Amino acid sequence: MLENGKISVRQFTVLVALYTVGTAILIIPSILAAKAMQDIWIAGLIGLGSGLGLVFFYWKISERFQFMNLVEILEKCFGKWIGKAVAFSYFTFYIFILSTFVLRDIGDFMLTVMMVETPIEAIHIIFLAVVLYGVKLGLEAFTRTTELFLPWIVILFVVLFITLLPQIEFTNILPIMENGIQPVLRSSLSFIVFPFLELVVFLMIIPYVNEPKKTKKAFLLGTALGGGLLILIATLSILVIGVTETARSIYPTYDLSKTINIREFFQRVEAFMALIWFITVFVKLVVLTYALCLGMASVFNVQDYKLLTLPIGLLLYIVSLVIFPSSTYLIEFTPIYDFYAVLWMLMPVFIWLVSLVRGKPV
Amino acid sequence: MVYTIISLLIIGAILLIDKRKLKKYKNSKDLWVYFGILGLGFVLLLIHSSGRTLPTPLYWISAVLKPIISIF
Amino acid sequence: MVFKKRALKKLVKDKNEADAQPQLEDPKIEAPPEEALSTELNLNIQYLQQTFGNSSDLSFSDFELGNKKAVLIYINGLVDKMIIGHFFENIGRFDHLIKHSEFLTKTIEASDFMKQFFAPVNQVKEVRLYKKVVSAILAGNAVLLVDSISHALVINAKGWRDRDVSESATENVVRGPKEAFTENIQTNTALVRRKIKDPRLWLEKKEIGNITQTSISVMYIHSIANDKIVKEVHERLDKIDIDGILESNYIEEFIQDEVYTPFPTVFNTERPDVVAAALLEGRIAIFIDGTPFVLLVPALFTHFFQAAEDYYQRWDISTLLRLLRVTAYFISLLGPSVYIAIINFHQEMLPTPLLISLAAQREGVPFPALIEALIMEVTLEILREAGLRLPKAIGQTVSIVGALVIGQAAVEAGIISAAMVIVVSITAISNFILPAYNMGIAVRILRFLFMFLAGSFGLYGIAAGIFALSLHLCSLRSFGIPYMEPLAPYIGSDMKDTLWRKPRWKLVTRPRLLNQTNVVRENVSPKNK
Amino acid sequence: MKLTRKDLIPVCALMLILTGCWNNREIEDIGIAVAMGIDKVDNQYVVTVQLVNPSSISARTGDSSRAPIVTYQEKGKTIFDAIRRLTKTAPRKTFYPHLKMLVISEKLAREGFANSLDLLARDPEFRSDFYVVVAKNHRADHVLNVLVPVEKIAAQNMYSKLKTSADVFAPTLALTFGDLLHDLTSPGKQPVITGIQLTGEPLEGEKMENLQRVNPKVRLKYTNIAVFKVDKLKGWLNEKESKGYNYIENNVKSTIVTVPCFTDKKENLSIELIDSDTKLKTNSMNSHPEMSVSVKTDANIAEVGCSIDLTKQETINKIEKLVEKDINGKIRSAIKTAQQKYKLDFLGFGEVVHRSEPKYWKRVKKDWDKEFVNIPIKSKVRVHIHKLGKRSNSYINELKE
Repeated sequence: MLENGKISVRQFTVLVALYTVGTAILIIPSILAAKAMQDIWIAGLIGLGSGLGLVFFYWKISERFQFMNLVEILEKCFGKWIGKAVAFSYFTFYIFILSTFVLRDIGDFMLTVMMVETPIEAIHIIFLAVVLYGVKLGLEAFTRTTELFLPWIVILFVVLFITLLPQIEFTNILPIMENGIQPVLRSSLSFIVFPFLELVVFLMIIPYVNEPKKTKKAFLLGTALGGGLLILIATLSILVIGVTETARSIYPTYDLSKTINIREFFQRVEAFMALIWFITVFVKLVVLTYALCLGMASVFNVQDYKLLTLPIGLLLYIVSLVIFPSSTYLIEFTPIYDFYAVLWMLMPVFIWLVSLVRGKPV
Repeated sequence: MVYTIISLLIIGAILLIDKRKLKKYKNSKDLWVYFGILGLGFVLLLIHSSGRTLPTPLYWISAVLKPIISIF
Repeated sequence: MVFKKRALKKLVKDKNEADAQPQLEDPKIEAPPEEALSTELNLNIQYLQQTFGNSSDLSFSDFELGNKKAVLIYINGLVDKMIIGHFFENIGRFDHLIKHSEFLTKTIEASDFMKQFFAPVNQVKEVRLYKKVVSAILAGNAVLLVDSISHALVINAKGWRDRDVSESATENVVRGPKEAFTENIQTNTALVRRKIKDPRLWLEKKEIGNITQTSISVMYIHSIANDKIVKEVHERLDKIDIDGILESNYIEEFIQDEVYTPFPTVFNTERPDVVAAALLEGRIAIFIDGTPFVLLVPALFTHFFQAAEDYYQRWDISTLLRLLRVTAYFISLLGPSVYIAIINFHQEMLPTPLLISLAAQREGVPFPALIEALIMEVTLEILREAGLRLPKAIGQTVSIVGALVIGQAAVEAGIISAAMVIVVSITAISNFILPAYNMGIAVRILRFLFMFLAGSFGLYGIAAGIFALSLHLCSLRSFGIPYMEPLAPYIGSDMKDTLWRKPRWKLVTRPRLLNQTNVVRENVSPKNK
Repeated sequence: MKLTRKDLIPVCALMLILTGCWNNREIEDIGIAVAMGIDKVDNQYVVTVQLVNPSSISARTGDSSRAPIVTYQEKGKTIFDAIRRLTKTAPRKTFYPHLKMLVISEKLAREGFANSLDLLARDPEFRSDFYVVVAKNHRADHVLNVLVPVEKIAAQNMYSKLKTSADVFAPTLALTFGDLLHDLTSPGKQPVITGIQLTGEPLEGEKMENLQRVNPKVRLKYTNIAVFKVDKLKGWLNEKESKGYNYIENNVKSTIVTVPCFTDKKENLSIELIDSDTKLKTNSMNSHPEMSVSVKTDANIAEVGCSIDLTKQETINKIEKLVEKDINGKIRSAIKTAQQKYKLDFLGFGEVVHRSEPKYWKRVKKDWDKEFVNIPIKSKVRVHIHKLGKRSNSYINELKE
């Protein structure tokens, strides 16, 4: 076994929930509002519904292969060498790229709104150092940390919600379905790709839950909680700062927390509210990096995945610096990325088909 | 120049942190993987710190996918 | 695990060297210590004198026992003079009896006889080995040697000046028992036994320290304490190989799970009631002779926030106090760093009037905020340490001079801004609220780290620091139990007595240290594999 | 020497100190900008920034001989250009998150201000919670140069004055930059901005003497509301229309209504509105478009200048009717101004239509202002008087003749 630790079902739920919130909390309102306008919540619910279906499908795969990790599943399915090759490309071209996106997201965010003059290298190094420390400490340690952060997220979110209540204007979500269902469906596709499609990395973690059979409920519950939180935040930003501002803003959630103002006294707290997404992005990056190291270690038959942590971290660092030449490139690339991610979605489907053809595996 | 020095420091720090692990896996093929990835990273880091812009991997992805998307 | 191999090797090496030297210097010892006693009294006395290097506090009282020469050997100061006097009184009183009997030729009768002398007040034991005699003398016993008899009688005559059981100096309570442990291990264990009158309170004795031979007792309630942890404690204690144990920290450093951490993973207390409560929870106490501080394991993060008094006040009050303590802990950890971060990086977070007033205060201050904070913090730590070590009267003067005069003068001279003095003082005071001193120290160290992070990256740096700190805390274990339990891994049933305390009647179950479904593994530290 | 992992700790600490100072600005090295004025001269923007002078404001070191605020002015092709040029004259780097007021000169407002304000929406240093006002008949820098008593910082004075008057009097409008952006881009509502005016000679206001007088020569005063077509100022509403505007917008928290006494026409009654709620509605837009405004308010009697019997329900009903008429008159005049004088929907009816009749809205969205002019708008006001203050009948009733 590559990983000796075991996490509990509860911890798994928390991990899934925070991972789902992840980087999405920062940008999803803007992405959803761009097309769905004030129907953001409908798009969100449709996306969440399909997301749950997707998660169920992932779990089914895991169950069918007796809760092996993704690399083992691929090897079982396609034979040793082809399986390894597929796993390698999966980890390099999907999970690795995804991790660099996540790292770059936090770097861009810091650079845009909080620390304009700081070089992005410094921000990446600091963040990555903490993440790699977490990965080195192992699954158990960072899962417990995630659990420790949960109350903070809940408290901060409740504060955010309550302090924004006086500013809510319910008329902002009217009229419903102004432009028909088309744009709503298009944005819900973005919502499925990001973040629900990315939950596939949990196929690397399910095997290390102490009761893998019970993870179905946990997986679905975590996804629902995380997705629900995202929908709530997106709707809240529509209700408070309006559709046009949400769609035009790059980080609507940050703008949202900027508007907190209770009697001219409790205001200007956005830097503290930023802790919400620091935590969720941190969790997401830790999980991704962990899955990446573990996956690479199983592909190359390395005995200890922790050995690979730092070299992979180094690669992450460099690629994250060069991945987007500019913010505009990112905006332009988003639709291509949606398509690209959906292509990778085909792989689990393929696994499923192969396993059906071959009959009951193992 | 400054960035080159920092890059070398980073590599040094990585090796230093992993020293104990590297000793443990001495003469094992695991080290090939380790130094393979690290070497790749090192080369990229040097290129990046020398001021050359590395191409983003997304470039190829979009080059391949754009024609396909335009069909739809 | 504690035993870093390097440290262990070094210790072994040191020990070998230490062993080697006396053999070179003193080759004349005629009988090796393992040997049995000789029948010749003079020879025995000679051995002993040689072994102790003719130490002046070792006294040999010769007298005639019946018709035989006898000698009573003891160390002055370690024995109770009353008992020795009583012994000689008895010898005199029974002199005629002894002379007429022939008991002294037979060993068993001798023992019986002597026991009649002293029993039931004092135990009498017979030993045959030379080294046992030596250790008996060292432990404060009087040893009776009689000519032509090859065994010695060890008479328990221990009695030296002990501090009385007095009020606790470090853990004060308004309500609750006032007594505290003393330096005497027997007194200490007795203090706990008086509280827990149950045969299942087990006490296992060890002697650790090649030279000091310090007695260590491991105390736990059988059937409540986890056997695995008890075994683990024994294993770790048995591995200790050191010349001397003078205080419980000697042991603590050896048995803690992780060395490179500022956080204590072993609890220490000088209150018997705290020990008793911990034993009832299923924890294990380690008593060390010579110190009033008793170790408790496993020790989790939340334990350090629980003061004894929490259990003697009503639950609502203690809950509020605990929350206050946790808040103070965060203030003491992050106070100066958040101040630096806001004032240097996130000025937009301050309300306008406050910003203006802070800016006005800082006008003319020559240092950047980080340096200013460092100066104040270091000054404060110096003052604190100075006040601690000095006699009480002077210590107070030092703190008055430090707090009032230096602070006031620095502000008026324009070297330090008044706001910084406020922040640093609040931080310092918050640090004192913690019941556990060693937990407070951890924060004092980390505070500086956070100040550097805040000085270079603002709140972002602080957030990164908090992440790293949380990861570190969550990776710690104390005797296999995750350090942050029951917060992470979250155990709902254990939350009743952590950051808050529910009413007494709700504290039904013991902490689930024993039967965690999760991960209490035996040989905990992955590093030692 | 053998390097170990522990050796990294001091190295890292050192690197943190040496490298980490990118965003670090000491609090005393920033010039806190509290107000900004934008003017246009010869196709160039003139930006005036009001900075506070902390040491003369602070309570402890307060040095009242120096002015509490100082303004700097610079020209530039864009606002950002001008702001960066300010570094030539201003001693410190200006810091904008504490900006309270943005003053736009009437000249710029008439020419259109929208193109100049992108910086304020884009730059993370600007929060969108500062108020925007138009300097009526003045240059923006004249407004910013006035020293004001009581509140030492002029911008703070302007800020709280606008907030209070919008809360308790109602012809002014506390409009934040965020709201303004919303109005500018929303197709269903044209923006409006409150005006600010100087009384007295502008140059006198810059002197410290202005602070030392009990009755300062120069004061700042909010006037009524300016109407815009997108970003170009079209005209000013009078007080009645301004109030009417606020009633329709549901901005009224508390205000007073003064009506003539029905027993003695020369004397007046003052009614304090304590709560007001406005609803805009659309009726059957497709066949016969019609819209309606309905206002419900709760009120107390504040001042009685004539002898009437307040203990009679009849009297109260009469007063209610009078107040209703008065408010309705204001609303009508606002609607009239919008539909006939300016032909602009600055009242936000378009947004209501958008929400309730999306299909109809799609058709008329492009020419909404033209469509709006012809839509009949009904108005209905319901006033309910609750309390009489601490007296029942006024002592005026018992006055000796």
